[in-house]
Amino acid sequence: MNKRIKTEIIIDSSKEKLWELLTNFNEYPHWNPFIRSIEGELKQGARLTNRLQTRDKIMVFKPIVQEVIPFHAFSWMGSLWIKGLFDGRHYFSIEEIAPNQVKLIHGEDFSGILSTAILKKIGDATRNNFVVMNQALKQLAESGASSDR
Amino acid sequence: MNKRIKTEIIIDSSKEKLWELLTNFNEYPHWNPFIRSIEGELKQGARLTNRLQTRDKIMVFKPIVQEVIPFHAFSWMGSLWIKGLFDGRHYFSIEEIAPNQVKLIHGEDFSGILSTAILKKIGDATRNNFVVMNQALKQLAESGASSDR
Amino acid sequence: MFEQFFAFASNLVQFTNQEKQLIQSAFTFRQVPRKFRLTEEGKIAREVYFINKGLLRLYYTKEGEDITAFIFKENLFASSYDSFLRKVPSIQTLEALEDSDLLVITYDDMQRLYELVPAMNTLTRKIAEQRFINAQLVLSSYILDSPEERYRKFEAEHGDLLLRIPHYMIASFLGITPVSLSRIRKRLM
Amino acid sequence: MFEQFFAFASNLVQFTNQEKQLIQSAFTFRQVPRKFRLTEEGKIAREVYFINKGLLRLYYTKEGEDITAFIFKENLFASSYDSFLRKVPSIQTLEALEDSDLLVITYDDMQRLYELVPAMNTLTRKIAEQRFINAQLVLSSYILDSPEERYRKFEAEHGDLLLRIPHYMIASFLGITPVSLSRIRKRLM
Repeated sequence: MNKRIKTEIIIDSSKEKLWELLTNFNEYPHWNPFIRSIEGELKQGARLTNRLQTRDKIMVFKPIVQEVIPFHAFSWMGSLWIKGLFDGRHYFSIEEIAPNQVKLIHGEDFSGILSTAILKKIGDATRNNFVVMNQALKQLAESGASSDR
Repeated sequence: MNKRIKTEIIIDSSKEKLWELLTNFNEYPHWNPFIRSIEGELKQGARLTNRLQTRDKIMVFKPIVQEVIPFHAFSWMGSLWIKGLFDGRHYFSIEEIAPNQVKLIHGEDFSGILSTAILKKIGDATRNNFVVMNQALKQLAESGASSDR
Repeated sequence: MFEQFFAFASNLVQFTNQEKQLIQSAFTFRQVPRKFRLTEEGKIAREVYFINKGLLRLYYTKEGEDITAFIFKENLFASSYDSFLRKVPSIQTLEALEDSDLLVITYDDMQRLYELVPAMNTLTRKIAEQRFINAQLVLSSYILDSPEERYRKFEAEHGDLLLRIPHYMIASFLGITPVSLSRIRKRLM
Repeated sequence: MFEQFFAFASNLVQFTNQEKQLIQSAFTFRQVPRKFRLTEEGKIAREVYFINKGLLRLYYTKEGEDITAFIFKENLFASSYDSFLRKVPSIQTLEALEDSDLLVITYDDMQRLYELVPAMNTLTRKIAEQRFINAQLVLSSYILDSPEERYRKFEAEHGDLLLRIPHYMIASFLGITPVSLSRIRKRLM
């Protein structure tokens, strides 16, 4: 079993609407308590600049987009310092349950020689950050605020 | 948990009658398919000469009586060749369940450096012999044949 | 999210830190709203749920009416376990009665966890024993007690549930009609 | 005497030879006659029984009548398990319906065996899962099926028991009167 964090939340929203909210990085600073901002293009191979809120400070990561399947999933791959120490594949995926209900899957698979030690320290906090973001996204999607750009 | 064999059988008999049948060694050749004969006195410290039926031959053991509690229990301690290799404390115990029903407990506790290896070979056969004797004793006790000496 | 699970488990079995990491990787944290169905009647239940927060109800449907088989609350493992174990279509529905926070594990991950973390066998054995005791008490109460006694026992053990769920669900769980339940409650107040 | 137990267990778990010896030392082989009571209502059940041969019946007594809770046959573990696990007086009686050959283990020896032979946890877990499935099927049948359907299912699964035990015991196990059972049987023949 690989080291992983996997969180899910049920959201009353169409998958199209949720996809729009989730991929509209420009709006992140307005609602996202975890990923405070993303610069870059959501396109396979592109490099992003992500500012993540941890307990006491903002950390900057520069992962590379791995995969984009419109209205369904996207992921990026990032490393701490250099590849092989602590690498993470961060992913979002949307599953339709009913015409206006979806399951958001938000997780990260970890590898690298330091991953066990680092996860022991920050695993719980990281999972918690994922959940905080999931809940904020659910609130945004269900609040009735239009997502029309 | 020590190495042990423990078998039990419920017999419709008074404990006095069963005690008589079980300690009347002179009668063993007539009914006992496992312990074919016992010579010696049932008294603490006495040496017995027991002839045991194994699959294909009669084995002779010369154990020493350990303990005798009239109408309740007796035991003897024997060794294969010399003490410390394969020692066994063979015991019988009678528990009254109702005025005319008892539980016979018939077992042996093993010790010695060869006990694991030897029991692996003969454990099942030995247990089977205990059970065969238990059943014969039950039949004898319940058959209505008088036990008056 | 796992503090609660590990606090609960620590009463039954000791996990090493490495084992805890394996467990954390095997479970998914899922938040579901009230009325969400985790297992549908007729479909195979592929997951088991540890309840961090919330209530799940397992029920049968017979001639359009539902009959409560069990109500799971915090610190219990819930599932349509028969369907889960045998991989056959469930004859029950498992539904959230409140917004619920769950730790979810699939059948395959569970089997892998039994291999990697042998103490999980001990945990499941002990949980199964507890569950057996409870089931036995419920069944015995069905056979030996009057409806009123059954209600008293339920109230003594699960008084909190009387405030959290509709009483008709409790009535069917106790095997009495909603009208009788309401009469019994009035008599006892 | 243990061949049967190990054959049964080998479907669920692998024991080493050393573990087998520990198990053989932990269990007592006991032969009991028909009608012998292994657990009395009101007394603590201190043992669990693996049935090599024979039948054991677990029953409640209510107003002088007995109500069959379960009938255990060969290759099952039987006990008043709630009393055994919690060390409280049993509310059921466990009685042999036939001359029976049993492998017996006490509570304390069982705990020691869990320590010495960790695979025993896996075995008990898997047995508990099987038992859960069966209990679930019985309970579901109670809720969803007609008496006739319940009888049909019992016959399909345990047809041998119809020849081995008095039918009034089966009737109370199926939750129907002996008269109804006999009517159902006539109708189906």
